[in-house]
Amino acid sequence: MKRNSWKEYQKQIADDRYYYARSCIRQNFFPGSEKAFIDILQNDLGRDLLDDPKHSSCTGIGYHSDIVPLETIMTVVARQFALMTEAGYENFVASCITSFGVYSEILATWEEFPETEERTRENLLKATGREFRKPASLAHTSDVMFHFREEIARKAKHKLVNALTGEPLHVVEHIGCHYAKIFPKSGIGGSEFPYVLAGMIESWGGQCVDYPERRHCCGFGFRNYLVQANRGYSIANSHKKLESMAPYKPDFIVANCPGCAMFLDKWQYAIAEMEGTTYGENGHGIPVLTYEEMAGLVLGYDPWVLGMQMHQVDVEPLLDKMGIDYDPAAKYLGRNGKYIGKPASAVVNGCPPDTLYDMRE
Amino acid sequence: MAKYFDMLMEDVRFREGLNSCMNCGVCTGVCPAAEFYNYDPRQIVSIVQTRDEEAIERLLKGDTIWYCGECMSCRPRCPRGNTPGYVIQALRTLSQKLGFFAESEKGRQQLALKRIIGDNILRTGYCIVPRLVKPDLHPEQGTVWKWIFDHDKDIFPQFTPVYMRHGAGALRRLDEESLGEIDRIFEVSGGKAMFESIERHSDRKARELGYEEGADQRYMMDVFLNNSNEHY
Amino acid sequence: MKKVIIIGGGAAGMQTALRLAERGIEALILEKEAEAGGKLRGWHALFPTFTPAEEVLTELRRRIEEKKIEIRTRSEVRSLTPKSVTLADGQRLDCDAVVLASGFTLFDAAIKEEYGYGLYDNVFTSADIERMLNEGRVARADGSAPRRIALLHCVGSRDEKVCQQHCSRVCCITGVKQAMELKQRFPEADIFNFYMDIRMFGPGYEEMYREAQQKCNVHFVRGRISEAAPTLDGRIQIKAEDTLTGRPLRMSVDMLILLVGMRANDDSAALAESAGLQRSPSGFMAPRDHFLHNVESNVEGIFYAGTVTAPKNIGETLNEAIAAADAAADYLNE
Amino acid sequence: MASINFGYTISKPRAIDVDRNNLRRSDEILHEMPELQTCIGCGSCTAVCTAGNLTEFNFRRVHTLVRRGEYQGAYEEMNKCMLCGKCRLVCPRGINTRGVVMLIKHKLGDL
Repeated sequence: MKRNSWKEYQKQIADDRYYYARSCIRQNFFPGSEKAFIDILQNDLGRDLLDDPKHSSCTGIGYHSDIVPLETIMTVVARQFALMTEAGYENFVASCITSFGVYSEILATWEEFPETEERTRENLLKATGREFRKPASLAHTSDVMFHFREEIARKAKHKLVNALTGEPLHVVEHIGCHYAKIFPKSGIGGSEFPYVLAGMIESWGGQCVDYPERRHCCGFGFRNYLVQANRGYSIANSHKKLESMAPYKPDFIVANCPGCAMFLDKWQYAIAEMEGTTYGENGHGIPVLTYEEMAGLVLGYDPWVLGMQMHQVDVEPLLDKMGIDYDPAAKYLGRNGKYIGKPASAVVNGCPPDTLYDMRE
Repeated sequence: MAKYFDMLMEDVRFREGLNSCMNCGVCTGVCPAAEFYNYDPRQIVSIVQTRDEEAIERLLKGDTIWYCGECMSCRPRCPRGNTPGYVIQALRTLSQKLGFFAESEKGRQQLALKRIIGDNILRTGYCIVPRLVKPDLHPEQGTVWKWIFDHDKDIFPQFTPVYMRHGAGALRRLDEESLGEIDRIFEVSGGKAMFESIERHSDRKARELGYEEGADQRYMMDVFLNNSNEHY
Repeated sequence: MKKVIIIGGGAAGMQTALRLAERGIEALILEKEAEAGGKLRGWHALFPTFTPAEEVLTELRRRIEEKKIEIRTRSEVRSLTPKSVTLADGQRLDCDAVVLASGFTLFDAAIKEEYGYGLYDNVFTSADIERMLNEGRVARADGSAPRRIALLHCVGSRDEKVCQQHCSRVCCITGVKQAMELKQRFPEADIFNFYMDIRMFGPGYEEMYREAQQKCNVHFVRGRISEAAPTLDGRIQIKAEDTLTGRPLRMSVDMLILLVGMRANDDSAALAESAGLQRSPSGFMAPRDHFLHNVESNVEGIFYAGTVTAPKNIGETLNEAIAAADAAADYLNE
Repeated sequence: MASINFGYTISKPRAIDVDRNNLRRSDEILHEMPELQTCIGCGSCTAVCTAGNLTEFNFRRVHTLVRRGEYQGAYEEMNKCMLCGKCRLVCPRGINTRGVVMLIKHKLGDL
């Protein structure tokens, strides 16, 4: 897709020594992605990243559900910074878009309303006896992946191209609202044409798809998903995006935000069950990847090691397209190869039941 | 006497989010909530900037302020540098402080959010943990999640060495000391007070609505599940 | 014989020179472009009478030649004082007074990224449309005729996000004019003007607005377009709020036309700096006052004509040029 | 489908979708009364509206929606009008607003 302004939105991304902040949704639904990020950084790229057992959630989901007051989340964030300071790190990386937005917002608020920073320091000292320095750099994990995209491209085992036709794969990139809509200058490429995922996709051989609802929210909307009575809103927004992107026949969706990745995957299931509608090829859903999974596949990681069996929408059609070698039978095995049964079949994976890998067996 | 407006002005998000609105509608044009609810962020900003106390009270007690999904799509576009999303956050915070949230169907849902997300933060140090996403309350999570939920101890440990145990890694159990710190943070910074306000006013309203036991599990499940469908 | 240097060879500069000549004062026009005429060049027809811009320009040029007034083209000014002007090449020209008539710069629509100008086919600016009208061929990128057209007011005006908080005034009437011209060429097309306020400040403007509504059936939607995105069939999907109904509105159009505003020239800061001139927050030059000395600068011997001080239409510009010339002449005759 | 009870359904968009709307009736109305198109949205009609002061009826909103091709419920709304004609007296563009009410009811009555 055409964009010409992304170079005007650049930011300093630290090259090493990261203090890692874990994401609630990422670890729940994509633990393999989280592991992949850490492994890629530490093993493939030889960088230093600290996973501090003492750190916690930023409580951002509570904050944006309005049950956690601003002063409280500021103090929780201050505690994270204090732990970073004590560990001797200064490059903070959050693995969640909402967290990244929260950290950006709080740092900006402290700048503009210094009294709030003072109050936070008092609260933190009172509650924990800790003190903190602000991070020298704040980045989202995808920023770091973007930073190393060329290095990853050089180590690539697979490209984002159709192994049969040699054509670049068509990729829908979904950014996640809080990445750059709150502070356009805090995101690579700004809020209108974010380049953080597009940069990876293009460096790794794929092609981005621009479609009318590209910038639209996935529909999480915090209270709008978390409370069942409101979920009609949440699914309707994903529905709107999927309807808008389907005519472009994307080979897969890659999401910047853990929540978006989960919703774009799960809502395809719900829509298929409710209406029988699927948006991918021959009656299947569109595979939804996290950027860690995308990087992992490019670097030759096994899809089941990446945890892609935890997706509701089968990823096999994409793996086959990319010519990735995987063991269909191993997909749903538990730890140590233990047989633990399989998920029930679903319309989104192409009725009639029983899933792709059985047919291959 | 501008009571509510002054209280709102104490919230930095309100001061940051409200300059002056010229009613261009750019915010509503891209608002996901405006698309699916009878909702118009422009009108919210327009109302608060009139400083009409009665109108603001109607907002604080009504459903309208609870439709926003806080995606902040409105923020980068406003030609007057307003942030309707911040104004909403300030209104919601005040509505909960004053107990007005309990007067509307959507507002009452704050109890469910407090009990699900809020209590879980204090219990685990995270907003969400796998055991919280029960398939029967989350049918949309699908067949694969059901399978994961039923076999969590065989699945998650493939990706983390410390599933529900102390240590470093995903889905670990946070150490007691850290949990204690988080608890004290909520104590000193008003988090607990907010939770308490939500519980107290929900209980009052529950009894008012004829739940003899007050804001018990039955009341909570009702606010969690029921939709009058009068919001579109 | 006293000599005045006029910076800018557009409508304001030429009219100032003509008036000075009448007052027996020598005028030298410095034009940075290869040709005089300023923004009138490349403009098609002028509101509210649809008078060809070329007609006005030709007549001004004829009078300039008749009065044998010198226009020095390709002459960019680096700095000025009341008694001299220094060109970019270092050459210094002495004079007895200076009239600054350097006009304005059109807002670059690409800065409003959310409208995709320069990225998406079929997103145009009002200036593009004037050019097409001059070329006698208005069409979509693929050459086909539009069936639905949207014109967006206030692009680069009344917008803090792009540091243009002022109103450019003439875009509203330009939008009405172009809507009518397009309707005339494409009678079957539906035309929608998206506006926040319709500012019909000139003689005959309101009447023209009404005619566009009643005779040409141009739709006016009160709402600023939030974003534009490409569709699979090469059209543009736009989103806005129809604020009079309080509901979001979406449609796809064959052409999206951005009515770009007027902004201060990039070199206005440097010029002001060099001569100690005051500028208003909008970046335009600030007259000594807005009532009794609105063509005089805060520096004795330096005068203003036309849009160098604020957005204006051609008529106002031509009148102001006469006032500026008279003020300069009176100053020299003191 | 829907063997599973999700407890909610996909919300329907309420945006005015001009691509989806059929503007034929709206065009007919504007063809018969081009003056309606000269509305400048000042709201005088709604401000003085007798029915509007007693009910939720908003004349400006209804006829604007009709001009966008949103006919649903317009007839019922227009029936709230008491045809007192005050709006016609105040309209700065001299629109025969009362006639607009009659025309919209006539055109959309059979919906």
